[in-house]
Amino acid sequence: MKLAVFVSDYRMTVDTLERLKPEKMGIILVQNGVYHASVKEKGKTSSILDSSADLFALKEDLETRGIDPASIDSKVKVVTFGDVVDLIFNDYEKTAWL
Amino acid sequence: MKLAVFVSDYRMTVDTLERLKPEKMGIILVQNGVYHASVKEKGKTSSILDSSADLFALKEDLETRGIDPASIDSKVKVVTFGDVVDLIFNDYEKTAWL
Amino acid sequence: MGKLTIGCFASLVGSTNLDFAVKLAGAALDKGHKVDLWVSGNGTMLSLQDQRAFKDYSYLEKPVKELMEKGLNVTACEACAEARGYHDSNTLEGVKRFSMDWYLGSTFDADRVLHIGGE
Amino acid sequence: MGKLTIGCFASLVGSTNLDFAVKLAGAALDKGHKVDLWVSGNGTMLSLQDQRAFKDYSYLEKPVKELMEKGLNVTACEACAEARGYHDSNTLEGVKRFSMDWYLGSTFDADRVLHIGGE
Amino acid sequence: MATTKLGFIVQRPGYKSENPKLALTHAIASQSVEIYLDDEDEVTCDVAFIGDGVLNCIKDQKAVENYQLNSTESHIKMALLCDLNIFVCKEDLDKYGLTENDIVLDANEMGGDLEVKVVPYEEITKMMEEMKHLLFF
Amino acid sequence: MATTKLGFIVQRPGYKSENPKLALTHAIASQSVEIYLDDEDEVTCDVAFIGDGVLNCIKDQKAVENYQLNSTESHIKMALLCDLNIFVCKEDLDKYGLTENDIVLDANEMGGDLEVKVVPYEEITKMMEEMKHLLFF
Repeated sequence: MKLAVFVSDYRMTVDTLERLKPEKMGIILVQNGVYHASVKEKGKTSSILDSSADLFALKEDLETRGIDPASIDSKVKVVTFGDVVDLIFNDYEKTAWL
Repeated sequence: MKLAVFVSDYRMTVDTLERLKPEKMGIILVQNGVYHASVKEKGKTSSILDSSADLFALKEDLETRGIDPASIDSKVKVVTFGDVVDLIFNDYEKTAWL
Repeated sequence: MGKLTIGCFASLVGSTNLDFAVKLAGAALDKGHKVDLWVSGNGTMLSLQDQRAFKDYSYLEKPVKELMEKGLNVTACEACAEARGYHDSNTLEGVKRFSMDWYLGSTFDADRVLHIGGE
Repeated sequence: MGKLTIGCFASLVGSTNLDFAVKLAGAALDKGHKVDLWVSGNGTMLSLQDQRAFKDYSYLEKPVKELMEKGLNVTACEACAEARGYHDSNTLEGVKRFSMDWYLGSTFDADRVLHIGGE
Repeated sequence: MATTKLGFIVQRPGYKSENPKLALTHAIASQSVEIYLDDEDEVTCDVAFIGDGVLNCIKDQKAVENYQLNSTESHIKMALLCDLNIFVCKEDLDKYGLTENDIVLDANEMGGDLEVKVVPYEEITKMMEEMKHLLFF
Repeated sequence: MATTKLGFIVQRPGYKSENPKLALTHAIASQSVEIYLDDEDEVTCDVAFIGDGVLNCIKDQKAVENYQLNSTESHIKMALLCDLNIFVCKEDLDKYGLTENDIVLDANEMGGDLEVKVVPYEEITKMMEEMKHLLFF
């Protein structure tokens, strides 16, 4: 299965993400999920960035929170709403909003 | 300060509770917060039960979730809505809903 | 006897935040306290008239009306309500609508304030 | 070109869940996809007519109307709406109201489904 | 004739938000979806409780008595009556020290035959693979 | 003449729920509360950002551009213009590696004099002790 997972929170209250083991996974950081791409706690980046999944963060949601898209972790690709549509249709088969 | 703290979630997304150091504290478990009084994870009770605060859990919210009030941890006193009113007015001066 | 001001901001019908606020208000009134209830944010949905009673959804119109008869003072944040399409014309009878300063005014002489924020 | 069915359940005005759903729907329509948007739970607040535009609150009535002109199909859960006091008579023009089976029906021939649940 | 399979995954406890309940009511709505479909086409729904979502399955929920609200328990029973597959993750029950004695298992008293399936997480992964679309609550 | 002091504590990031914004708009409403009070009585509001709440203070929030929504940043500036005390927990900024350069500090461009106070958590504890009522967001 090819799965696009949307992460919309910074503090996650579910442990689903680490349990999903699809053949191909993309993690799309949206809303407060975008902090995973930019914020370090005590110098450490979010454990989500250690994932082997392809990582994306929504430009609009970064900017809304005062985060310069150019400043985020290099593992994460900045995407627009249009890009998200293409990811959903072209690169993955199913979606999960955690 | 005498503070009554309401905990309404099982997975807390804030670290405020452990940082509050009032002279006197009561923790009132309500809504999904009542799981702290009853659920063990891998045999371990919730760390909230290690607090030196006085602990209370709302009877109605225990029952709603299928938890027998008689079965909860002995550190936690079962209270009704009426008891909560008395706690707020008689035992504490300020409240915090986390 | 004292005065309790409750503010309820987070509000999901079907969650129990508004239910909790209403039940606590009832318990405080029963003990002879004066109670002000301020609903803001999505909590303003409490103020819309003509909600239908289903057993699958919280139905607070009836208990709120009963508590208002016992003296419960309910006020909804006017801007929060208007933004959602709740207007004067479709507000539950007896519920007042004011600006946010009403809530602060209510806390002035309150003995206790319970602010239900959360998420 | 495909069909995308979006379901939006959690909805806080002022959060960006409904905003996100509406913007994603717009982006998909712009790329020539067909889009169904199902709002249930508190998401049904999208369907109430006559919401006032303030810069402090999400104001989706206008963008939703524009997207409906471009073909966006918006349906609100009838029971969820009724429970909140949103009736046929105060539903935003163009928004349909059906039972929950409509959402499942929409997924039948959808190429992709994005279900926005969460909290 | 075609079938679209939906997988509903409930990962949070109930009552805080409506979502766990709405997962069940939407899944149950598959019983009447044919009015939107051609003859013999159908949409089926499997429901899985994982993580803290398994707390929804604890039995004897007194939601009507305390909040005049139908319990999640009653919705699980209704789903069983409609012959929906309901999976509960065994590892997560174990984590909480919950057994089959503690959870809703059947709707026998309402005349239902189907039982809740307590299964290893691996089976739920398999279910997710088989579904056309996934809906996480 | 009496004063009731309220302490607003913002402990979560913005935009997910309206609450951080409503904390500020309610605190700002202290400017007009006198219509409900006797002469010379007043209600004052101090606002403190702690924990993940400090993320609300990051500057250059483009919420209007992206969501046609006033930013939390603009509300913080408005609160400063109204001479409200705004505290930001220094330990939490440090935890995130944020400095005063990264956050909203003043509303100079709108003619405000007051600045955000970056203070140790201990000062925020002291503020909480002094307030008559606390409101956590």
